[in-house]
Amino acid sequence: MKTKFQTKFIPIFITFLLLMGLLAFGSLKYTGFFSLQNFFNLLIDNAFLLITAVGMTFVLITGGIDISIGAVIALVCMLSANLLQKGWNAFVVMVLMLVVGAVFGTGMGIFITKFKMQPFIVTLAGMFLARGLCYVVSIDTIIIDNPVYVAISQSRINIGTGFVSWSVVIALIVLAAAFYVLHFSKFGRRIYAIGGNEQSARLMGLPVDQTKILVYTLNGCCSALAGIVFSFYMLSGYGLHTVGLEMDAIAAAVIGGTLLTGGVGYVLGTLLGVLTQGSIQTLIMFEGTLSSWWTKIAVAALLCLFILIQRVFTLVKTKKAKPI
Amino acid sequence: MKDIKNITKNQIFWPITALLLVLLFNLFFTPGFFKVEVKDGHLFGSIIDIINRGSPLMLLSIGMTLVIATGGTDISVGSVIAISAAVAASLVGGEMIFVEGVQEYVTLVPMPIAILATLVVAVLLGLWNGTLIAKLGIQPIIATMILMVAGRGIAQLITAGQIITIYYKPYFFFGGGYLLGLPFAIFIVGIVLLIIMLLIKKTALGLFIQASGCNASASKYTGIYVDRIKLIVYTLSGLCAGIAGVLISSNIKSADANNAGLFIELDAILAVAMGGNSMTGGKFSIPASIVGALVIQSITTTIYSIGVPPEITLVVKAVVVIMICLLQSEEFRKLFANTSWLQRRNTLENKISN
Amino acid sequence: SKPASAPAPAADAATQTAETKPEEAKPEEAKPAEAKQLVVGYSQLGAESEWRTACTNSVKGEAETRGIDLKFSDAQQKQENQIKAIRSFIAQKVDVIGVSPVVESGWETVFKEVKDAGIPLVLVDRKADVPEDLYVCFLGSDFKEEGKRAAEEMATLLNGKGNIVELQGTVGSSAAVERLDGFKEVIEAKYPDIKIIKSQTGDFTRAKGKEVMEAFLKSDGKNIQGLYAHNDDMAIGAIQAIEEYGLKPGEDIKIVSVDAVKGAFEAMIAGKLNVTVECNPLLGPQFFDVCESIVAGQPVEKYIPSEEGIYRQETAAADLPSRQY
Amino acid sequence: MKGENILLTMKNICKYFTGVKALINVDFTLRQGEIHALMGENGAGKSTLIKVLTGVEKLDEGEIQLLGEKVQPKSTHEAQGIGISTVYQEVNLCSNLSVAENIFIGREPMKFGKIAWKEMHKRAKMALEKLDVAIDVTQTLDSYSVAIQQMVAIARAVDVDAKVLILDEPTSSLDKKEVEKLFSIMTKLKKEGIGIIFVTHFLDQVYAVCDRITVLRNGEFVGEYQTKELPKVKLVAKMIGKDYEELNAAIKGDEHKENKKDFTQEVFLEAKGLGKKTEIEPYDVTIYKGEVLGLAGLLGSGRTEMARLLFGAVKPDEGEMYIEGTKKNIITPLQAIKSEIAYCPENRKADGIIPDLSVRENIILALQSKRGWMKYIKRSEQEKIADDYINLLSIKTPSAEKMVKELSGGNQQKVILARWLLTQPKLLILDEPTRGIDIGTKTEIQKLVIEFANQGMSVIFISSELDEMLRTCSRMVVLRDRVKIAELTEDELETNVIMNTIAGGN
Ligand SMILES: Nc1ncnc2c1ncn2[C@@H]1O[C@H](COP(=O)(O)OP(=O)(O)OP(=O)(O)O)[C@@H](O)[C@H]1O
Ligand SMILES: Nc1ncnc2c1ncn2[C@@H]1O[C@H](COP(=O)(O)OP(=O)(O)OP(=O)(O)O)[C@@H](O)[C@H]1O
Ligand SMILES: [Mg+2]
Ligand SMILES: [Mg+2]
Repeated sequence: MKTKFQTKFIPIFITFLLLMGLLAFGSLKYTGFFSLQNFFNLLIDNAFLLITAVGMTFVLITGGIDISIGAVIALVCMLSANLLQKGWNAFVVMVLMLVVGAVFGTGMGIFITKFKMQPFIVTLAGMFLARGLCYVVSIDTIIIDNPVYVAISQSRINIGTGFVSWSVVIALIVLAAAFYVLHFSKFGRRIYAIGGNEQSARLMGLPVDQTKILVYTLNGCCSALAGIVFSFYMLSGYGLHTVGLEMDAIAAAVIGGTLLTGGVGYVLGTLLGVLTQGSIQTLIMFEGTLSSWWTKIAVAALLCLFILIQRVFTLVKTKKAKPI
Repeated sequence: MKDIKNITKNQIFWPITALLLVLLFNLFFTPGFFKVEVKDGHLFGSIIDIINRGSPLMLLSIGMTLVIATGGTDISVGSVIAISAAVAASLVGGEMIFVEGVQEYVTLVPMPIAILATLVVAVLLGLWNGTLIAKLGIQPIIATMILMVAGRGIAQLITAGQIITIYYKPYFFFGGGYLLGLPFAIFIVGIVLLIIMLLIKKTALGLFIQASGCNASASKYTGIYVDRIKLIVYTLSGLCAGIAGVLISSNIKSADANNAGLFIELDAILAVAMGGNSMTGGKFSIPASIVGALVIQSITTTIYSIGVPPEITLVVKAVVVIMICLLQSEEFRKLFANTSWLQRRNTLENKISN
Repeated sequence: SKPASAPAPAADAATQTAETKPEEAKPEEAKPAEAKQLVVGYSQLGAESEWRTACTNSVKGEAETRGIDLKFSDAQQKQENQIKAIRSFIAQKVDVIGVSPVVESGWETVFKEVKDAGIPLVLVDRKADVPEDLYVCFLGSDFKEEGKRAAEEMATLLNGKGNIVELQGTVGSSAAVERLDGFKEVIEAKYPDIKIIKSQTGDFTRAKGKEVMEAFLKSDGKNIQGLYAHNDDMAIGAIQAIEEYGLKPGEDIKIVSVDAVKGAFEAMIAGKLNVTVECNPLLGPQFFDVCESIVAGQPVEKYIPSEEGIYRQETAAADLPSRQY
Repeated sequence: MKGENILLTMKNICKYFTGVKALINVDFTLRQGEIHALMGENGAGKSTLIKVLTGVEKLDEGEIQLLGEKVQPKSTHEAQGIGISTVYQEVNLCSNLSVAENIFIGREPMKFGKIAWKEMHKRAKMALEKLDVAIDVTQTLDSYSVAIQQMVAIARAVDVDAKVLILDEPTSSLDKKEVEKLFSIMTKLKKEGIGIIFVTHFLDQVYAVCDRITVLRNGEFVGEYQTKELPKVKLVAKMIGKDYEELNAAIKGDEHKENKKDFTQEVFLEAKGLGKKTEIEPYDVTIYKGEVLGLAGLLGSGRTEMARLLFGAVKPDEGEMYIEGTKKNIITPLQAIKSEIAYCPENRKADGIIPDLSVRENIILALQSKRGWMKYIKRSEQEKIADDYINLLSIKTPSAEKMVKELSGGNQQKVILARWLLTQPKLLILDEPTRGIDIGTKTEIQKLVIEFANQGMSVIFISSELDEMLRTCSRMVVLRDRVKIAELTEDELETNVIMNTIAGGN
């Protein structure tokens, strides 16, 4: 058991250590960085990213990809804002949004499996469509002033000297559920099998198409949930929300040890990936002197450094290192 | 009968069909779309615009096809365009100079050197990607994402966040000039295409790329250095993006670090997919990707020409993309052919041909 | 008529502030009591255009000349990032927070946090849709007003009659939405003979501006008498398209745009652009004036308009040398 | 033939691929409690029949009945649902999952709504122990050799409650001991009333366990026979379709001891202390020009690893290598190829074929990289080479342009052999080269190997079939637990000596 832990989870363990190193560096360098609230902020600010990255991890493990998530989140914000303005009940809207996300995901899943179209293209079209629909709803921003949303958005859950938001709770529940599904349910193991070798999975008698569609459905739900959480965060719907978020989600999953070729991935790793990206951002904000371009370069350089160190350590520690 | 079947089997058949369909649509719904006239000694019209505008995308799709054939992707091309445009513009010179009240065209450094330097930079960027991917084994999407994010920052750094306007007239020829009545850009595309096609068809490079993308492990056993192949394709992709950057900056006579090539990587990948290439690597066809790029550009130009309101532009694009991809999906076509005479004919034909 | 302050190069400003530790505060002007250095957090929305860069440079340069410890954060066009930045300013306990919001809505929660932390907040350049008590004041320009002014200029150029095409900014951005609204409002109310025949987004970029204009020209060609571009960059792109089409920009097609960047002046000197409506990015001096007033406990106006003009072809050559961006 | 006994019937099955009639009006009947061999040359249509039966391929015409009811499974999932469990020809498992999961995926034991991992590991261990395989079932599958993977696939299929069990060449890389274990399990299942379809190219195995034989030739149904009533020679005649006399010679050849004895004492390659941690202990080996050297050992004894080190497919930690007297540093396959070494790997699916490339391209690939990418072999030359080798190895394909993944398993193997023969190496390393190849071609290949050796080429031959090794080898190296333990010279080459050495008894 022990040897197994060592080889399989070394990349994740290294990622964890590196993240700690990053946080320690920030704490030493910047006043106010080392505080409970600052750590909670990391969760509060990235709750939606965590939720959608978890969904993305599922898709990536099957060997697929979904680049529509940013647009779907924007669409969910836009639609909920629109409906809430028309006086719909907040909870009805939330449920409806989950349905919209699920339908969107299922649709893409069907195109991918039944018509054997490439995930990248289908979800790219999905991205255009979702973004486009945002503008069809309105090209302007719509404010959410529904009391339920506002209340959820502003309520704080005090923990020790700090506080977290409801979004964090939701995100952590999603994470726990995903962990359970991936490691303790038949469905979860099927996902890994399909990612490992789709043809073999088919020949082993697994319902491949059905599983894949379901994964895209789940991912759609996650995006919708992330969209709802994002509407709490922003209290507005806007067609340009979360542009390029899919890249952050993919990066988070990959930093956490997920292979884009499929078959390998861990949601806990994804959590680490999200926190890593959040920490890099926070570090740069605390630095507080960077111009726009140096910000970009610094983000990329830190990311690159992180991945390189992770890579080198993994190569040293495990003989058969998988690509990051 | 059999000939028709063979034609539809050809990879480039469906992209060309898609292109023809888009053009056919314009024939009916866009007045004057096919009008080509001669102005200032060169051809002029919407079709020429498509070729001209589509040139950078066609270039990118050449490099991207090779990258995708090895089973990777390169999402940094947009940033490479921004960097090379910035380098070229800052070397060619961004100042309006008046000598005795008359505007002079001067460069900071001689233009050939400026362009050479730009391309060298682009090649180095491609090599950087290739090294991360081939030598260090980092996943392509994440490796190129590093350059995608940093690249735009670097480009802004070069231009100090300004849009550098170019005033040196000879430079405008690349992206805006005409040769034999046709946009010069298309000749550049042609030359690059020719060179790469020669590389691929007249050497074993094409075979090695396909083998590496198809089964890397088996390729290693046959003595192919898969990592070198990867290094080469990412470098070529960087080079193509660099040339595209020159074309774009030359065409709009400026370098805009923020917006040059923004999101163009998506179009480039889309072009490759529209060309019917597999995204997981293996067999590929560059001409098909080029047709794919033309399809995308035609859609864009059509949307502008027929006056689609900007709010629904994206929805229209999504629907068209999906329709074209469905057209290419054999499973989808079967859905229609099913139970009908077509299927019966197919089985019959099979029997006969056996 | 412009506020006369020369912003230093951005890079210098950046390194200098990094080295300036709180304890080695400047020997100081007429600050009361202990020389406590003013710490200001500023959340810029991004660097999407020259205009924005000029704005950033102005803020940074001014901070340096005044010896203010500026915590600057660039949000790369993402509201999430701005919210994060504001939270980090709270954590760093700055004296004043300045924000140029990327969108108008969705700020209530975080602004409340700022208020709870007792930090005054100033909106710069762009508005936010929040109750007035959440911020101290708004400093900036009025996009709608710019649209209206552009419409009046266009009407004068066309003598109240003609077909115009429009190059919109990025769909959904407040600058695009309001410049569109203001323009339309005036045209529809006052000039029934002017028609907007085509309108498409050019994403505020030269390349797109050119590409869209090309398509407009192919489909409507000689029918176009005027062009309204939501910023100078798109206008410059469109000018190239018009020239390539064989018409004379500024004569055959009258062009009005917004921003007044250097490039626009060059185009006006060459006679290719008719009018540009200024949208002033040099907000640094005004911003820090406000900050210092707030910290000193002096009352400030809720809305402080930035000073803006209209520039026409005739005076362009004279104005160019004094342009800073 | 009593009606109630009949488990499965397939009638008038037809399957067409473009350019190939894979099955033409094939009939097949399986009874309860029988082991039914499906025989035929490479490309005869055996695997296709199985794929049609289990819903992997859609059948074009014909009818399938299971227990008298018409069935038409559209996927393996459905086939399993109606009680058909299959081991397909290539190893079709997920290498990223653990061994236990590969056995249980889709039917994991559950407890309190969770997968009961402990229970699963226990049961997986038991399932494998039945086959005498004792391995750590929590390790991922890719840490084991092909043979072990094949055993895992068998364990999975056998463990499922099925009415019909299909085994498509399960024994191709197993050695005698494993095969016997498998047979005892098959016999046990047969007694339980399960019908088993068994595909193999080993005639002995057919006669050891099968009750009936159905023969296919070129996609056509030749006939169904009782094993007892069909002598070997006749069976081969049915498969090949040649007449009796000609065949006698072929079978004789098969049984004849052809090993090659005469070779010079000139050394081609010498390895000194070559080794790599965790893969194989340092070993010395000398290979003479013109000899056929066999590597013998049990599953996982390190034969493959030894070969991979010689070929530079893995980088050695220590040791030196001399080729024709000069020290060579071979750490990549290309360096080996340039030093005139060729290696035909054992796992043809993972390391052999490039599935989407044509037969022609697959054949010339190694020669091309030997020549370098600049010196592209002319298209006409490629076509000629491809046609030559298609004839030489009688590869069954409608044209050289067919994608190699569309060939039958045995024919894919021939393509890879062709690829390496084409490079005209001085040392040819063959790792299970005859896996899945029918007997006719197998003797051809053995002859070919010996012929090349006579012309001065050295050969390293690895096979799980001891007879085959005895027939071809002039010397043997024996490995156990990744350590080289002995070298046997020609006079020691006898089955019992080898078996003793392998097993460790002296
Ligand atoms: N997907 C496919 N496309 C085209 N042809 C195919 C395909 N699959 C199999 N074939 C052809 O069908 C024929 C029968 O192949 P099959 O795999 O059934 O042979 P087999 O009897 O199993 O041979 P082997 O003993 O070599 O495994 C072969 O000629 C093969 O080329
Ligand atoms: N029974 C086993 N227990 C643990 N590991 C094994 C076992 N069998 C094989 N392996 C692993 O498989 C690897 C491959 O062994 P290798 O392929 O060299 O053996 P081989 O002699 O060629 O046997 P095979 O007939 O299976 O090909 C070994 O390095 C070993 O790690
Ligand atoms: Mg077979
Ligand atoms: Mg082996």
